[in-house]
Amino acid sequence: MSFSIYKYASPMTFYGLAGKMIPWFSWGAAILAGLGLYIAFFMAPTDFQQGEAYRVIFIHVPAAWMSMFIYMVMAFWSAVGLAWNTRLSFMMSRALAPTGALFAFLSLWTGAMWGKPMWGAWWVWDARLTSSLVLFFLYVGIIALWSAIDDRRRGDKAGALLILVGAINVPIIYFSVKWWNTLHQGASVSLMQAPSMAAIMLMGMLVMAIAAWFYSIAVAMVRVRGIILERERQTEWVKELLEKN
Amino acid sequence: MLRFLITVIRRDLLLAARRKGDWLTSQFFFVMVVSMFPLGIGPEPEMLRRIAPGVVWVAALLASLLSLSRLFADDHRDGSLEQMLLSPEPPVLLALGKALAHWLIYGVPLLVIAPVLGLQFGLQADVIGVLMLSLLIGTPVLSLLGSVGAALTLGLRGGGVLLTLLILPLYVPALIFGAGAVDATLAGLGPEANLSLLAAFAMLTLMVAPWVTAAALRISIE
Amino acid sequence: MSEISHLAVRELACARGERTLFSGMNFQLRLGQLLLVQGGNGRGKTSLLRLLCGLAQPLEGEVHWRGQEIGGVREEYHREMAYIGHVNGIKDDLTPLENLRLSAALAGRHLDERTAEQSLIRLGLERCLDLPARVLSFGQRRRVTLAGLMTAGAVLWILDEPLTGLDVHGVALMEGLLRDHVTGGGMVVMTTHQPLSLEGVATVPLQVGPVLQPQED
Amino acid sequence: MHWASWSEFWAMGGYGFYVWGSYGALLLLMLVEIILLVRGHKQTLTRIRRMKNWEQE
Repeated sequence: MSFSIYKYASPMTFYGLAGKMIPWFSWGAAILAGLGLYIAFFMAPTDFQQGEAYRVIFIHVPAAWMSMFIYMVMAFWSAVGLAWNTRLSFMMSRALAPTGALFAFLSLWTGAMWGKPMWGAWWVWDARLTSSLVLFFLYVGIIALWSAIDDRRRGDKAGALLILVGAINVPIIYFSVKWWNTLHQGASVSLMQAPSMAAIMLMGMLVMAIAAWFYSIAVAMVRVRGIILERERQTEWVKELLEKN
Repeated sequence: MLRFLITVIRRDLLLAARRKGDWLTSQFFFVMVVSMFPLGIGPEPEMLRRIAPGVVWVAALLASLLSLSRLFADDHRDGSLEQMLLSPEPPVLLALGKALAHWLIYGVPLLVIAPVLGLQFGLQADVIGVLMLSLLIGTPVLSLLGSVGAALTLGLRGGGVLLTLLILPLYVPALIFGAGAVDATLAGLGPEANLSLLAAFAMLTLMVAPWVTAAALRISIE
Repeated sequence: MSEISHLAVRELACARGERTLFSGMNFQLRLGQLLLVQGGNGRGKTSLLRLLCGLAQPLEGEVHWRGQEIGGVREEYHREMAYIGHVNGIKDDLTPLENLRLSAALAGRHLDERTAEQSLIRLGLERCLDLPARVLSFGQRRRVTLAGLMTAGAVLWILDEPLTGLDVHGVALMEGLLRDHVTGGGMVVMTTHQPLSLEGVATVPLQVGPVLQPQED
Repeated sequence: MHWASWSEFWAMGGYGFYVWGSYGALLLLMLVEIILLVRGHKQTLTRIRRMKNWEQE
């Protein structure tokens, strides 16, 4: 069947499609997470330098990747929404934001949990951690803007603009923080100098990252269905849906 | 085209002149915030000299955010913003004009006050020179990026705080390069690298911010 | 009277929040005509006017000026159009004279001191030419806006409740202005709740929302 | 399988607090998000059902 964007762009059909996707992605996330954990705890060797503490890397790095990746996906949906004014794309970026903020916070939390045993301090002003902190602030800003604007059309477009400005700034922020970090501390203290990247560790992190992505899609689908119901309240298909269950 | 830009800037300068109170509060806010730090940290000159760039720059950030929340608010309330958006000239010029006017009214005075505060923190003459230069290049960025936030949060409750929440993360590169330039001079490394990066960031902001502000204004007044 | 309709609206639809205010609206307006938009409160009269002047984007449909969608001919359209909303657009810190000259400059028109002064005097504001607008009453400030309208030299006037705040003389003055403008080959789109006596002016009524029985309004 | 016993596994070479502090936070936050999500969805359904009935009279 031809995949015409407009067929799936209508909220009603997307509601059904999202409903079918949720179980697949949830199970996919669970299985991959299980595999990832197995690799992290049972296959990856003990590190001669950091002992067992380095195993935090299996969720710290994927969380940092995910917080960045979700922000870029939100920027993509914002650009699509502003260009073609499709309501659904604005809903997608709204549905992804909380999960992105969650992963940004998690990368900070796990970074602190890893910094304490390694450098004796809960918070290390390391380049990547500091950038994640600023990215977390960007998430907080966008969610605050959405909650401050009642009219949803203005909220959608204003949010999309802020995300795009943020997206242009993220690489610059990462560069300036890395520049700031090397200026003040030299490159010695960097959390990301994980032990030599044994293939097993990279594989473990990739599996966990994909598991996190499946999880985010499943969560976003549930959230976007809620938003669709909220916004299409007046339509007939929602009214029938309400009668059914 | 240019005449419209100059008219917008002249208009804001005239309005600011008529209402000096707002302008003065913003300058005194800047001075008071900076003067609080020695009270909190202690008078040791060596310590003050080290923290001076960061303190002055963060205070400049906060002072500009304080004054930015009213950039479009008064015009929005009395309807003149709509009339300006209905002018034949493209709204990008309005956004650029308002940002430049804000820079002239609230940004440039920071350059005049900064040396006094630099002396208060025991900075030598050449370091103060770099501080003023970094502020000269940096303050337009504060006004341009801030005008995006002001347009997005137009007419919202809690606009001032929301504006700060939205725009402070975007100020990080300007803060790092700006304060970094002064820091580098203190450390004897020379400010050229930081200043050129700051100038590059300023150029990018000058290219992008007015377009985004114009789009945000069209959305906010709907 | 030129045949092509200067202002045309095709299949216009407008929504506020989740509610659709009106949809499938079509009408044309030619030079020398006055469109009187009527309807109860909250029916979308103001929203329609804001759609016409391009301040807001319609849910569906298009607004055409001289046969072209207003988005495409933004500069010409805004040069030939003037809009007065509920709020006056007057800066309180400036004098009426400064307000007039400033809004003219912002609209890209040259307005010398004398014509500005004359239009203000014609509207009965001779005593407060150089007072800050802050001290004026709402009605007087409304007259400053009307003076701006007179000197704007726009073909199309879009007026949202222009009579509010005007006393009897003000209303008579407004009717005179409208009559001169429309019979002189201009166009007006306006909403008002007060009765208007506009003999000799081609008035086109437009109903937005259900027709109101007198007692319901 | 280089964990001799479950207790050694939990000890995680003396870093148990930090490792399980991280994984535990991940698990906890995800569970919280899922619970909030499901409850939110139910609330949306009841809210729009109430709005529908109110608008229908």
